[in-house]
Amino acid sequence: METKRLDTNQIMRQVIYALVLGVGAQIYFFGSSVIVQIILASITAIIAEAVFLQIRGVKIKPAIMDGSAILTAILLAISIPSIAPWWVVVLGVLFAIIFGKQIFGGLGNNPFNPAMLGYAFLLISYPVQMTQWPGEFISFSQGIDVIFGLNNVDGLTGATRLDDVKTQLMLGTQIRDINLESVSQLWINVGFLLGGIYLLLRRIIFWQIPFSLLLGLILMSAALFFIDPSQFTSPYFHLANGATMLAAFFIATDPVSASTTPRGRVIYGFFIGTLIVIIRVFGGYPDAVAFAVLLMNITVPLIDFYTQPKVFGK
Amino acid sequence: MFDATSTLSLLALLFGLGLGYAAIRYRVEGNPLVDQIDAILPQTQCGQCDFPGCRPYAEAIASGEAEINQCPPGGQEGVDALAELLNIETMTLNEEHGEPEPKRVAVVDEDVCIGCTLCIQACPVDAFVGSSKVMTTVIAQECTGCDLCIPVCPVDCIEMVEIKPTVRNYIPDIAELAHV
Amino acid sequence: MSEFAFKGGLKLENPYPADEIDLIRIPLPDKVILPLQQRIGEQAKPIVGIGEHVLTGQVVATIDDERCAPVHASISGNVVAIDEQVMPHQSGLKALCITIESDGKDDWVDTSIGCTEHYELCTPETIYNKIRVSGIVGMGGAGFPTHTKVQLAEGCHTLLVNATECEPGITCDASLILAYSTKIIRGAEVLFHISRAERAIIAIEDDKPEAIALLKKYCNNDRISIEEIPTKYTSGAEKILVKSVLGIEIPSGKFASDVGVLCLNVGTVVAIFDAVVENRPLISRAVTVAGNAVKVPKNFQVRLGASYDYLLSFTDLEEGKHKVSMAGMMMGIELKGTNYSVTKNTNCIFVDMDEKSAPAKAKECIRCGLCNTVCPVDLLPQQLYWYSKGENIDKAVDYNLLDCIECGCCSYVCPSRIPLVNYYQFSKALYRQQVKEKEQTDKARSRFEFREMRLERNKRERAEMMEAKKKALKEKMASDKAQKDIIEAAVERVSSSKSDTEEQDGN
Amino acid sequence: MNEYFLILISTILVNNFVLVKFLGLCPFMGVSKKMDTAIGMGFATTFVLTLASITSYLINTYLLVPLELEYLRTIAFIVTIAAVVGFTELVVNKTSPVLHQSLGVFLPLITTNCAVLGVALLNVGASNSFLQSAVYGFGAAVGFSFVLILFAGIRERIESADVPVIFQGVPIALITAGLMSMAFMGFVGLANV
Repeated sequence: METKRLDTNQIMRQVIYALVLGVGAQIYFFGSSVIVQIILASITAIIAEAVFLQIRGVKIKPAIMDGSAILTAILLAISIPSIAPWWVVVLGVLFAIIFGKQIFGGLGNNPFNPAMLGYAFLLISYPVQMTQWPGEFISFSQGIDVIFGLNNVDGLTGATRLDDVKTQLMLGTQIRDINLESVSQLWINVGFLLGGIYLLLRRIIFWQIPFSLLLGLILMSAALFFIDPSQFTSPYFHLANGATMLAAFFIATDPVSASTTPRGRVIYGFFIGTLIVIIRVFGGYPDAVAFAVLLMNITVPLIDFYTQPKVFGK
Repeated sequence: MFDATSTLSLLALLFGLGLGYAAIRYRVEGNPLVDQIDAILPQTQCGQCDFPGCRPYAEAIASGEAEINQCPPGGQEGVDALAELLNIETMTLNEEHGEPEPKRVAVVDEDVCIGCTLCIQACPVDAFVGSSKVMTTVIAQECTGCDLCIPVCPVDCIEMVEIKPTVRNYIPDIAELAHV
Repeated sequence: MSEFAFKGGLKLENPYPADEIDLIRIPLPDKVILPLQQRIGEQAKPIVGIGEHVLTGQVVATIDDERCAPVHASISGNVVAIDEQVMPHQSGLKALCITIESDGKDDWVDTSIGCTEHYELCTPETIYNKIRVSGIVGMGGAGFPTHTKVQLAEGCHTLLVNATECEPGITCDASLILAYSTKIIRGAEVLFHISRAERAIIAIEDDKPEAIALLKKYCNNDRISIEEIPTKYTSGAEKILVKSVLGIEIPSGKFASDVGVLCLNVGTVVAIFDAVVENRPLISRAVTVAGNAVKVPKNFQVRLGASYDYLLSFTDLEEGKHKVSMAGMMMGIELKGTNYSVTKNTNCIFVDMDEKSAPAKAKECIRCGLCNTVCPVDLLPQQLYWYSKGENIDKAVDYNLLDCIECGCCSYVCPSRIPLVNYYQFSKALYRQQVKEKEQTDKARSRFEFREMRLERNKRERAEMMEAKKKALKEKMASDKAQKDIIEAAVERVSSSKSDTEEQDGN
Repeated sequence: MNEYFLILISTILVNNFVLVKFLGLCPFMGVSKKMDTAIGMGFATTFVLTLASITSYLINTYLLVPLELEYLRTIAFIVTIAAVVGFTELVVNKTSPVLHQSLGVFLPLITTNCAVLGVALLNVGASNSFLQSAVYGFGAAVGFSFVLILFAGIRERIESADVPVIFQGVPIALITAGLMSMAFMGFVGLANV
């Protein structure tokens, strides 16, 4: 039980450190342009927060030093395609920081996950830019060119595996004829999984949300797979593709917008897991994590209220 | 045209009959609103609202004869609570009726009191004890601090004393705890 | 080892391990200041005047309220002042106190009258009263009057002696055991006599082998057992202790006495022994002085009303700016300075170096939920904080605000370093005020309505009376008229008959 | 069976009347300050909507169409809805005066809740059968109540949040509603009915 008393800033920093492996995998497969996105996002986040707080007349320094804005920025930057134009990430971060966080009063007051709000906003507004991932490894200079639109670099882009599978299924292709393997997606997910395990061991996040999220995801996809393997992809596919592990360990576990009761966390995680599968399979947006998380964010006050632990003596 | 008018009239007639029956079947006695308004009012019975007591004021609000901002002892919070109950825009406390003051109780200077019993008649909550020509005193727990006894006293022996905070009823200040 | 554990809580190393936890008796203070306001009830009324000479153990203030205890002089000497003094309370407010200046003799009142060792011959009622007039309150820190507690638990089955320290860093209970282990055993026997308890359990943390050994050595009563419990913070809280020793969960809003347990602190048991057997009222207590500014933490047996300064003069303090708090590192109340006196519920004085313990600036709550994992009563501290901060007291009460035992575990683990317990104290105080105001307005309303009814009735009665009078008058007038009519008629008849006869006569 | 299930999914989630079709915003903003009131309003609206869609179906099919009076549809429906709401109000007032009080003006305002008339008209437009109309009305109402209650939960939480002064009250509530609406975009394509 003896825990070292981390403070809020240290917690934020630890989460950022834990992202290193996953981001490393992204760089390995898609090139270092993700770093450019992260830097862009972080700078935007700090400026946005500083300006907002300045207008409100609140002290700027402690709010920025807590690292939460940078964490939001990083989570958003690694979720969007690494070759998205610069204004995409800037707009997304602005939306996340202003409408997702500061307008509710800053850290701790926001009912929605800011990063996922930014992501959903971008996905709805710019579906084309948001679904074109690099098809292959691109060099740093190429990345700069694409992000800032200095040169037209065609032929670099490709759809993600989730999009790809969805499109082919829509065209009537059978599952067995589609190439489901994606080495890059697999390793990125492994990277985030390891980072998540680190956070669990450091007791920075609780086990309930990641565990129940993955459980919900596996159960839902297994049920569908069991009904018709020719129409639905396997649980393994859902685990190894998209932002599954990032969602389970880094996004759904954002304590501010998640449920806080022990039982509530299980329910919250489980439904995010099932919603991810449902939206991926049946919905219009294959990158379902953001919507699944936001939808469950809405239900948090209700879950919290009805899952209060039994108080001593009651 | 005849079809249209007759059809609609028929419809209206049918619904009207149904509602008329329901109105009798689900009749509610009395006006629960007055009780709810009265529950919010502070029960000082001071009459600063221009009504002889809290319940008359509640009745006046319920029937729309009075505004909700005429009760100084209830303070702005009281006005807000009434606005919420009645689902109307809140308003600021009407200064004409007085300003909110900290809670006080009446204390009789027992050496000066001549036992005229005028205060006993003025007190809306019977907080004075005494009879004619003997000294009168106040039951402090019953006094609502309405000031009504002050003007009637011929020898000015009643004083309103503010209730001071003690260790027992102390409320810590959370503004001090607030961060950043 | 106890078989029942409790959830939550904190395993904390004692940050100030004492080499020796012996109870040090210090010389009499020159002056004592005795506050008249106690934990419950109204303020006591002084029965001595300024300049009056009092003896040690003499009653100096009484109170009509049966639930409350009187105040005793803790030294002999002259009363020099009866005035308002600052209380050791977070508010910094003043309350009435009696100040006595010592004559250095410590002359006692007559202590020969009472039950003495033959307390078994006294009725339980006599002993309850003895406990009351001896001014005994709970010595663990809560200060609830002991005679009331004992009386409430009259039919209890178990006596639980709480020998666990309130908080890590405090060792005054252990020092009491080392000094007075026989008194504790015999005090428990006194309690056997006045309650129906069949057994007594002395619950003590397993990190105090010396104290345990001593208790075992002197305990030759097979109805008394000594139970070691794991050293884990909040185990000393009454509700938690009852749960971890007996496995009984005291329902919310109830007390140990409601489940047939009488739970008393060791200090209280010693005080009961002193009062009943030795006829000495409660005039001193054990106080721990610890904190990072104290070179060697010590325990003192000190007269009530002695000043903090006097107590601190027996310890070595580091030079520099100090931060003083009453009670320990978890539940301590920060005080401004050392200008306070020891009261019946002062179990510890913590002196920290100001710069070393400057609290980190609180940040926003990120709802991490660490607090609900350590809460021993399974609350959701982050929700309570959220609603307390917004002064949404109804909601906080919905989230069981009133079950909070203010142990401070949540504040301790909070990564945003929010003084959570202070927020709960605030909303509890606000809630109490709201309840009181509600009661008052309800009473005022009914009194007003009664008055209206009475005035109405008076008016009606007067009206009825007037009506009745009027009616009576009318009836009278009517009957008068009828009579008049009859007379007139008669007169007429007479006159007419007269005229008739006249006519006849005329004929 | 499957068809009714799809209607329910569609009306509750995918084409939620409040968050996707933006109908019935007035009570959505008005009675979402407290959870209890929201739940009460949810039940009242569910009752009215279901009953209104059934009665308006009956009136349309057995009165207006045979008499070729379809052009009177709107006014006839409004009369129907007004009657149903009036009835509901009487019942609520009798059974729960407190709820009646806290719903305040919003209870009679269900009459002009565009969601109610919308459901009735959309039913006709989609030429739904009797049972389909009933399920459609019920689903729409459940969807309305569902988001109303969730929204009330969030608003109760935001009430204690440190929202900048100019955004306090209705502005932040509207922003939250907008963000909720964005989250509901996630259901796009789930079921198209």
